[in-house]
This record gives sequence, structure tokens and C-alpha cells, in this order.
Amino acid sequence: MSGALKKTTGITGLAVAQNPHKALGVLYSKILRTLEKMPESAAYRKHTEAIIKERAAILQTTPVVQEAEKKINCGQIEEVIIQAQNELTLARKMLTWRAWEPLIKEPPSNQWAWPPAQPVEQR
Amino acid sequence: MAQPLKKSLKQVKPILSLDKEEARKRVLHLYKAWFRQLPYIVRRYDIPKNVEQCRSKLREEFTKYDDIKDVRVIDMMIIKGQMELKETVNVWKQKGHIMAYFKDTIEPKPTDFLSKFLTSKD
Amino acid sequence: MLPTLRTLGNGLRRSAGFGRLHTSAISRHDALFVHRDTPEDNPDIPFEFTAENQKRVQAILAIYPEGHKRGAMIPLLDLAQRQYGWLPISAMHKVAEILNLPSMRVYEVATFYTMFMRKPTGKYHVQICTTTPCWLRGSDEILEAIKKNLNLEVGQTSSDKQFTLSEVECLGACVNAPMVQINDDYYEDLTVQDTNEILNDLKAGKKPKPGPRSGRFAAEPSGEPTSLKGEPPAAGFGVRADL
Amino acid sequence: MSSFLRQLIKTVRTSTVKSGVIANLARLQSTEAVSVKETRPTVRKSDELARTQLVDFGKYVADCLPKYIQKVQITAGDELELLIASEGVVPVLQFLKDHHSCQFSNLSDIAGMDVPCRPYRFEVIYNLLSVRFNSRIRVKTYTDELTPVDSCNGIYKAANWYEREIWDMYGVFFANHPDLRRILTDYGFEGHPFRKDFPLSGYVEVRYDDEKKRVVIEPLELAQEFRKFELSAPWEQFPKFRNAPPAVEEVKTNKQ
Amino acid sequence: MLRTTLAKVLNGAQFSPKNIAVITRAASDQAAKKPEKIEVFIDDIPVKVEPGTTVLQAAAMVGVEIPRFCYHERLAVAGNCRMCLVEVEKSPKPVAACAMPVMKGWRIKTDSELTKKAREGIMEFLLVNHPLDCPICDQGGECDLQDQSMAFGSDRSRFTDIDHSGKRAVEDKDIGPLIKTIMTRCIHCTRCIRFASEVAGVDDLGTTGRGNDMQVGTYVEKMFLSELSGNVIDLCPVGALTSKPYSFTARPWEIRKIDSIDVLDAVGSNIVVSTRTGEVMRIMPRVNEEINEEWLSDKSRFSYDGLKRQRLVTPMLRDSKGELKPVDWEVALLTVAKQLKNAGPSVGAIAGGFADAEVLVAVKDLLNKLGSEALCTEHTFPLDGSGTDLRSSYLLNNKIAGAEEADFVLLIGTNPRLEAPLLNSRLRKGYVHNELEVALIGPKVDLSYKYVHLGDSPSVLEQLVNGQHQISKKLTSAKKPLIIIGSEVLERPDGGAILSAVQKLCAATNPQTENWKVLNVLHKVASQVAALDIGYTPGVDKIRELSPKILLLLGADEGSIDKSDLSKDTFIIYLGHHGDNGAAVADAILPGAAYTEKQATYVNTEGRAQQTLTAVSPPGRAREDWKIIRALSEIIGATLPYDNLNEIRNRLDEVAPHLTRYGTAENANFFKQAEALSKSVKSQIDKTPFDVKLKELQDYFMTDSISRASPTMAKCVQAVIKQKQSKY
Repeated sequence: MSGALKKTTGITGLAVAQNPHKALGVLYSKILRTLEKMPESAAYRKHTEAIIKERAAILQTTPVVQEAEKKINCGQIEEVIIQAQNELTLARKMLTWRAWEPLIKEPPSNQWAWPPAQPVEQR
Repeated sequence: MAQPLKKSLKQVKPILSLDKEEARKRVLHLYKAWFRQLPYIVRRYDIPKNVEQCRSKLREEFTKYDDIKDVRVIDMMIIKGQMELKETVNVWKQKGHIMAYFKDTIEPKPTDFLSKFLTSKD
Repeated sequence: MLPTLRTLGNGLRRSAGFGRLHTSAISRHDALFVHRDTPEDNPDIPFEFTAENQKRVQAILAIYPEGHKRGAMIPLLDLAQRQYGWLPISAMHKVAEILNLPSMRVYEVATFYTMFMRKPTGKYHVQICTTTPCWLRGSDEILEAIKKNLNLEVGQTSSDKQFTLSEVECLGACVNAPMVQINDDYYEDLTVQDTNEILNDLKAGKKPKPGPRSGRFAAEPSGEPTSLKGEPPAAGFGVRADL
Repeated sequence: MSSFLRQLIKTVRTSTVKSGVIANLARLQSTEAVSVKETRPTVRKSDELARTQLVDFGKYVADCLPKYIQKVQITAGDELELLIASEGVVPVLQFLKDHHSCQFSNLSDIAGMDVPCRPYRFEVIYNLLSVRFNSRIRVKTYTDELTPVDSCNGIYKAANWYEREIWDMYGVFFANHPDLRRILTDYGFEGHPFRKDFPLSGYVEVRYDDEKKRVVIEPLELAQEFRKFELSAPWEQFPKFRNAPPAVEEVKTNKQ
Repeated sequence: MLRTTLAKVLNGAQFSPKNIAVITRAASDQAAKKPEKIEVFIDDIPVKVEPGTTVLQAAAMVGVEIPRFCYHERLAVAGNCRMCLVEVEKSPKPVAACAMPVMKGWRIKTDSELTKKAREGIMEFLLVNHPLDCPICDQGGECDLQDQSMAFGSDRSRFTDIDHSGKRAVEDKDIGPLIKTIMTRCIHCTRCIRFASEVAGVDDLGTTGRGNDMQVGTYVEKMFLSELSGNVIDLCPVGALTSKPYSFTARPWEIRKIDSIDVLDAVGSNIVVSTRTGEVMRIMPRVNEEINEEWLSDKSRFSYDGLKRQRLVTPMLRDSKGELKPVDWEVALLTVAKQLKNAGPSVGAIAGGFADAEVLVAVKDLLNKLGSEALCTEHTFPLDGSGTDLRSSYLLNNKIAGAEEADFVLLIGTNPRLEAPLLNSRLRKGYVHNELEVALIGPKVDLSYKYVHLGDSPSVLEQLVNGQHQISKKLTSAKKPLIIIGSEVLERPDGGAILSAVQKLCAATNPQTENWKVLNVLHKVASQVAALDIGYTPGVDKIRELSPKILLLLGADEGSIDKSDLSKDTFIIYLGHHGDNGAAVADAILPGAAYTEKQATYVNTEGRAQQTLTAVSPPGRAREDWKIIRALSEIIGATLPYDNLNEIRNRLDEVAPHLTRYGTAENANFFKQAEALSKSVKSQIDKTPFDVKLKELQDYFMTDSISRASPTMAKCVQAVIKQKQSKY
């Protein structure tokens, strides 16, 4: 495997992944499973599923790590793994936040007005 | 203004305490914490006050705000009080900071007309 | 005129390298627009209209209706200038006094018009036109001739107070270019020789005959007429038949 | 020259004030205004491509987090801003940090702002940088003196001191902050100096007392006149003739 | 001259811009009769206006301001700066808004491309010859040219004169010690010229030359000296005319502006005091249509440097050697209190011209507590007849603004031009725009307009009262007659008889307007009306009679009383702010505050209460006047019942409620009763001719302790004298 030839990622604290395909496969399926718990209509689910599935497809079709990196075009494979890990934690948190729900709170009127609206005297 | 009415009805996010009672407990807790630390503070900072004087000052500082009823305001003051306690106990402060509570160098402003007239223009 | 053009030309040439876009005209006026007391011109020198001119003053004032007497200012200033040869400050004061106006109002008018001479001027005021038509017809030579003859530069007055030379813009006699105006008279169609003749006559106290020097009577074509030779056509000439 | 500059600043300021009044109108016109090609050399040229990308990205984030994002806007032509409720600080920042197409891994700054006339007087502003996509985003939320904002220390370690600074300067309380205490002011200092109602001169002055051999803190007494500049010009009555482009353009999100 | 032309225009051509150019009250009266308004559209906003309204005025009605340099509301329209060019639909060229009357249905576009381009072009032309010396220009920061070039000018320059050969340069003129000229900066708006000839009535400024060489100036070496000359500084839209005393001292953005009231004459002009770091930097007028419009007299504007000189900064006591020695407040107050206690009720007070209502009432209360009634003002006023009991007999009843409406004015023993320059400017306005006729009894003076001089003999007045004078008919037939009597003639021993004669004369007139008040008294000092309102006795005769053991001088510096008038052991206390005549004779000096240093009430000659505000703090150990009295009262043991300004204002309110109704002039009534009372006056008018102190301009500048201490005012006097010797 070409990964064996790679000595370092050049990034401090980021070790060379031994079996990136497998690691990613696991992560991606975990992400997908988490996403499935969200409603179909959630934009986050749709967008993330699209990204994950695209990357998973690339990985499946390209066994060579360098080529997969090129196709994914999002840094080294080790970084892609980190991204997937991040996405997984995010997806799990999103589930608890239920972030697809409608707006939790409307801003008070004029809260975002710039220049600030002067308060109207009420007596 | 219609604002105060609205505010009283508004659901607000609590800071620490959920109700008055809890806030009261926290205040007492903070007071006790300060009270216990006073002897050490007096010793460590080498201030020209004895523990008794410090205690009355402590009491004064707390009773100064005894008309505050809003739980969140009380919470905010507790937070600041705790921070202050920490600064004091850890000796991050210096003697001057502790003595600032006593305001011993501040001369009271004249209140009657004549002494005001003689000391300053306004 | 020409010097101005020349400076402009120089300016353009100089500035070409800098890519200069524009600049205001360089102020080179020969007149000062503030008054300076001089021995010849100060408010202590008395000015009074002569008895004859007093009558003229009354006649001039009579033209203007009550309340609009200030309209007489220019004629009165002109009268004063004719009487005195030029317009001293005391003459302006006199006019202001006659018209019952603040003297500033008279100063304003007197400084506005270039034909009010606020500096001592010679008996003969030689004004040479150097505007384009005269220039094309050789006013430069005429000017040179006058300078040489009178030994004066433009703007100067001869020491005997006889002649003042000034360069002026178009005097409206372009058909008879080049020309000079000496006091009220136009001398037109000049050559260098004519110019010298006129000036010498004046010096000798004679008054040369004003008008064209080329033998023309006025502004008619020199020699034969070249156009409009036939009879003028009758009424209806060139009108559409159906009208 | 300085006066000119000052007036210029003033000019810009007032123009925004007026444009705000007709904000709706300005927004409608803004598409037109952008389509006119800017030829003036003194004006920063707008990059249409970058702008559309930002607009798209704003819509994308608003799509993904409909629960928290109140408003998306572009300021100064090419800066994307997300305006959120204070409850959404952690989710939004977490999303922006961890999502595949965001990766704003760097918190460059947290700023505070005090606008006393608003119902929630403070704004907390997070400036994020995505190294991966070479892009910046700004997240703004609001709070008041008593409403705690969730600390984002768990997401960005950089937030620790920034939040301490805002606590110190504005008195905005950050819930779940591991070490919330003063960072700039002196121990025992009372008040939050960046609040608009805090006087520029402060309330107390500090000096060394030779008699007491210590530093004493006393109420402020200015020996000199406090310098104040008056910058209004008599021609401020001509706001109509200032035609600066609107500072803020709202991005329409799907839910609207 | 000016008058006839303008009058013609006013009566004649309706569409001439000049008939609405100057705001006169008469014009507004006429407007009511005018028919049909015409509708025009300013930026598509419809507005109905009177025929003859200019485009600029119509635009102002809908809140659209059009930039301008030469146009000024109070001056005739010149239309020469072209900055107000606007586009009018279907007009081939842009139109000068200030001079063009609107026509029916015009659509005016004040921010179209054409308008903007026109403005940019004008700005560029103006700036071609304007020096780039804004950093060293005193106008910088409050300059119309600067502001408008920011707002309307182009954002870049095509002027690339790197070798500095091109800009026009004009030599500076010396037009006196008040106005600094840098004529190169002039943009030829001619505002100063129009002001000088229309308002000031001094036709010394004009334009000379033409075209690029045109310059504004005096042509001859002459100074522009007038009692109103300082106003051209405010009018100048650029830095061509700036204040000489203020030059290079402060920048407009670093100064603080405090609204206040001028007290150097009895007009009570509204002013803005500009201060920086506890120092008065300059004084400028504040618009008040009722009093000073937007003008200010030179003494009020420039004598502020007198506030920094000759000041009393510490209490002083005369020691055994007869020298004044500075002491502490404690010592001074104790000494004075001891004297007061010993004296018992034998105490008197004389109020000078700068005493404010607060100190007047405090002194009155104190002396009354001590059992004394000897409260006098320095300037006397007849007590017989209606005397000072009825306000109508000592006020300028018809108000200052009312003066311009009059059609006949009889001035008696006054020179309003120097005693109240802003009242005189109203009279001149009436004269120029309103066919006002003026007659004067008194010395012949230059009033800046024509008037009938009736001689200075009091017999003229008697003839008038009897209706035998040639001008009597005019007076009785006038629709709006005014009689303005100077306070100075009333100070004569026969003042009572004069006042009574004038009251009779007033009763003989037939004003056609309701509430028209014929009798008007013009005071010379700011404190007089308040003092009379509070109940001071005018004149110092009472003090002479009583010869009290203690005499309190409230800034009484005019030398109305001498040491020889008093008994030898009289202890004189001087309470005031300047080391002038009063302080010289005093045994104890208590330093008070000048009008810029206290919040105090003054009542002007119309009876209008106004208050000054504290712009700077009193120098050294000086204190606010009423506080000194209050402190003194406490030490004597007769504590006055007020500790702060509010409390003393309440006391003022008790004494005379109108004293605290700031800004409004309380109308005086009881003219009939006053006249009836005046009939009781039996004394005869003296034969001595009427006289006024201020006859010529050099008398005007130094009249009181502040202006006497002012070096600028001294320079003005010298300048006037120098000008007198000049041939022009």
C-alpha cells in the first residue's frame, strides 16, 4: 500500500493513517446512521449525506490513497479522517440540538437594525 | 413606559439560582465564605484593621445591596463576589486593594453652604 | 495678445511632459485694483468741474429720473476724465459727492471699466489693437514702430506727459486693420510709415486726419468691389412660384 | 487635513444613518446598484464571484441551522454575517467548525459591542477563519447585562481569554466558562469600562500615598478640563446628497 | 440711495427676487393679501408657495436645503456664487435657485445628475483660485467651502500646479483691529459688502476690478469701522475674513459652546461663548429673532479679552497703611461681617451695570434683614410721577423686533447706534425696507440712516407736547409711531418732567395697531431693569443723604458716588469682578464672577428675562456673586434662606415672577395710569440741551469695566482715531 511509504503528514500531531479506507468507512457509516435519525427534510441531513456519500463513493472506487486525496480535494487523507470525526461528533450533537426545527426565537424588533433605531418614547 | 411590565412577564434564562430561596442560600454561603476568610486576609495583607472592623465592613458591603430583589441581579453579584473573594484569598490583590474598601483617604465633601463656599467653587 | 499666446504656448510645451491637465491663467494685469497715494494722485489734490463742465454735469443729471441719479456715474466719470486727462481719486470723490453716493460705489465702477484711466496718462493716449485680425494684418510691426518712435514700452507714459501707449483688445475696426486709437480718433489701415507720420504730426502739435490711411473712405473694399456688383434684385426674387 | 478626514468619517456615518431609514428601499435597489460597474478608482472594487459564493454559503448555513439563524447579511460588500439568538452560539459555532463544507477551525477574535438603546444592549461578535477554504465569517449574537451567553470555550480554546475580556469590559456573563475572571482591569475595579454608560474618565483615580506607603484609590477629580471634540458640521443638513452604498445587504434565506 | 431702489423694488415688480430677499415683518404682512399660491415640485414633492418665492426658499419649505455661498436670508440676493444651481425640468440650463422665482408647475430637481455636475463644476472653479491653506486657516472646521466641497465637490482634482505659478493671489487689506483679512481666500460672494451697505450702513466695502482680477476691499486705505463690523466674520463663508483677536488660538472642534446672554448693553443679545480649557476663546451671536436676529455688536463680541485682565481674583482688605492686601475668604468675610454687625442698619448698596438679578435679590434680602432700605442703582431714573412703580414707564415696551415695523420714530436724547447697536440695526432695517421716518431730539449723531434732526433743545419737546412743532402732525398721524427715550436724559435732574412730557406726547399719538406701545425707554446697562423690578431705588441720592456706615458696591464702577460724598469712616465693600473705579475706593474687595462665569438672570431693556450659563469657572478665588452674599449673611447670623441656584430662583420668582420666565418679555400695562400719575409732576423741564455720552464711534468701545480692561477695545478706539485723521 502506498500509505506505508508515507512517513509523515507534515502536520504536527497528526500521524500517518495506517488504514485510512477502513477508518473512513467506519466513520462514514456511523455518520450516515446518525443522520438517518434526523427527519428526511432536514437540510443538514441532505447536504451531509450528499457529501459523505460522494466521498464514500470516491474511496470505494479509488483504492490508491494519493488518488483518493486528489479526487476528494480536501487535504491529505488524515485530514479527511479528522473532518469525518468532526462531522460525526457534530452530527450527534445536531441530533440532540434538533437543529432542523424552526427558529427558536425571533429577534426583538430593531435588535439588528443598524444604525441603531432610537427607542420610541412611550408614556 | 410599558417596558417594565413586559419584563416582568418575560421568560428569562436563569444565571445560577432558580428562585429567591436558592439565591438567598447562595448569598449566605458567600457571606460565610468571606467571614471565615477574614482572619487570614487580615493577617496576610497586614492591614491596619482588626478582624472585627473587617467583619463590620463585610456586613456593610453586603447590607448595602439588601434592597435588591431580582434573582438574576443577585446571582450576578454573587458571581462577582466570588471572583472578588478568589482574588483576595489568592493574594492576587495588594494591600491597597483591600484598604480601598475602607476608603480611609477620602475626605468627605462639605455639605453645608459655607464650607462648600470656602473650599470650592461649586 | 501675442505675448499672452506665447506664454500659453510655453506653458503648454513645458507642461506636456508632466501631463498637466489645466491650471488657472497666470495673472499679469497691468493695473492695480487698489489705490495708492502718489504725488500725482491723492485726495488732497483738488478736483472741480470747470464752469463749462458744470453745465454739462447738470445736463447729464437731468437725463436721469429722480432716484436713479446714480445712472449718471459713468457719464460723469467720463466727463471728469476728459477734463483732467485721466481719473484721479479726487475726481471720483467729486462724482460721489455730486451723486450723493458712498465713494466706494464710484471706485467700483471706475475700476471695473478699463477705459477709465486711474493713472496719469499722456495728452495722447495711443491704444493699439493687437487682437487677431489686426495681428494678422501686422499690428506687431505697428506696435514696434510706435515703441520705437515714442521710445515707450506698453503701459508707459512719456516723460513729457504727451504720450501713453497701451495695448488693447478689439476696437471693432477689423475691416480696417491694423489700427490704433488715439484719444477719440481711429487711425486705420496703418503701415509703419503712416504710424510714424501720425505720431510725428501729433508731436508737432498738428492733428492728423482720422480714418483709413489706405485711401479708402470707410470700410468699403479697397479697389473695386468684388461682389454684389449687379443691380439688387427686385422684390419676390427667389420666392417659390406658388407663393 | 485631519479635520477633513474627520468630516469624511462623519459624512460616511451620517449617510449610513439616513440610508438605514430607507433600508428596504435600498435593499430593493441594491441589486441594481451592484450591476452597475464601479469605475471610480478610489472605490474598492467588488468581486462578484466571491460575493455570490458568500451569499450561497450564507443560504446554505441558514438552511442547515434554521433553528438558530435569524438573519444572514453581507456587509461592506464582501463580508458574510450570521445573526443568531444567543441560545445558538454553541450549535452554530460547532457547525461552522466541524461541518465538512465549513471547517472554520480558527476563532480569530471575539468582540463585544454596546448599543444601549436596544432591547438587548450587547452584541457579541465571533470572527471565524476557515483555513481550508480561505474564508472568513462573522457570527453575531445579542444579550443583555443579565442574560448569560454559552461559552464557546469547549469548541475553540482561543475563546477563553476573549470571553474573559468581554466579561471584563462589558459584563456579559459566559455560562460554563472554565475560568471566568477579570483580565484587564485592576483587582477591585468596579464597573465594565466598555459600556457606553461608563464615563471615559472612569470613576476613580489611583495614586501612591506617601504617608500610607501604599496605593490609594479615590474618587476622580479632574484637575484639567476634559477634552472633548465637537465634530458636527453646519452642512450636515444635506444628507440627501450623500449617496454611499448601503452598508448592509440582507441575504434572503429559504425560510423567508 | 440703497433705500430708494429697494423700496421701488418692494412696491414694484412682484416677481423680482428682491422683494422677498430680506425677511421683514412688513413683507409678511403684505403676503397675507397676496392671491393664489402657485404649486411647484421639489424633487417631486409638491409645495404651494407665494408668487415670487425663489426656488431656494421653496425647496427649504419642504426641507430640501440647496447649497449656497452668496445667498443669505438677511441680505439682498446677489446670485453670484452659482453654487445653488439646480436643474429645472424643461429649462435648457441649470438655474440659480437663490435668485430665480418659481413659476407655476415647475419641477425642480435638486439632486439630479445635471445638478450634481453643475455643483461639482462650480466647486472646481471656486477651488481653482482658493489657496490650500486649510491647515493654517482659522475657518478650518467651520468653513462652508470646506464642508460643501466635501459634500458636493468632485472627489479628485484636476488642478496639478506643481510649480505654484497659477493661483491668484490678492494682497490683504487692513480693515481694522477686529477683522483679519486673507483676501486670497475670498470667493467673491459679496456677503460682507452687502452686510456693510445694507445692515451696517457703512459703505466702505466693495469690489474693485473685474474678472479674474476682481477683489473685495476698500480700494483706498481705509478701515471698515462700524459697531457691527464683527458680523462679517460670521457671514464670510470662507476664511477671508476672520477674527483678529481669535486668530490662531483655537479650532472649532476643540472648543465648547455655551449659550449665554450678552450684558455689555441693555439689549441682552443672545450669544454663544466658546471656551477651551477654562478660557473664553471667542463670543459669537446666537439666533434670536426677537432680539438680535443673528447679529452681534462689536463690543459684545470682542471685549471678552477684558474678562482676562484686571480681574479681581482674591478677596482683599485695605490695611492700616491704606494698601489693599490679598487675604483668605475666611478673613475677608469675618472682617466684613464684623463691620456689618457694628454698623447695624446703617448699610447701603449700589448696584452697577453688571449686577445680575440673583445678587440683587440677595443683597436686598440681606439689607432688609439688617434693617436697611438703602438699595440703589448706579443709573438714576425719575421717581416722580409714575416713577418706577409701573413697569411701563421704564421698559422698551414695543420690543426690539417691533421697532422695524414702525413708520415714525422719535428718538429723544439717545444715540441708539452706540447705546444699542442692534436696536439701531432694526431701525435701519425699517428705514431701508419699510419707509420708516426717524426724527431725533438730541445732539446730532450719525445713525447710519437719514433722520430729521430737531435740535437738541428741550423746548422742542415742549413744542411737540403742545402740538406746535412742524413734525407734530406727522407724529399724530403716524400709524405706528414710536418714541424712544434714552435713559440718559432721564438721569437729568429734570428727568421726571421730561418723562412726564414724553408720556403726554405718547398719549397724543394715535397708533392704529392694537397693542402698539408708543413709549419706549432705552436703557444702557444690563442690570437696570432687573434692579428696578426687584425694587431698587434708582440713583444714589439716597446714599448721599444717609451716608451709611457701610456701603456695598455691586460692581458699581461708573464713579457715581465719591468718597467725598460719604462720611470719612464709611466702610466700602466692593463686590465685582474687575479692578476698576469701584475697587479703587473700596476697603474690602470680594471678587465676584463675570457674566461668562455664572448662571445668572438678566432682564433686558424690553423687560425680557434671560439667563447666562456658566462657560468657565471664575478665576482664582472669585465666587458667584450671590453666594458671597449668602456666605456673608451666614457669618453675620442673618442667614439667607437659599443654598443653591434653584432656591434663589424660587426667591426671585416670589419677588417678581417674570424674572424666571426666561426668554419671554412680560408686557407692561397701565399706560393710562402711568400717564395719569405723570400729570402730578409739577417740575419744569430745564433749558440745558439734551446730551448723550456716546456721540461717536470712539466713545462706543470702552464704556464699562469689562470693555475698559480689554486691549482689543483699546485698539479699536485707536483705530477710530487714526481713521479720523485719514483723508478717506
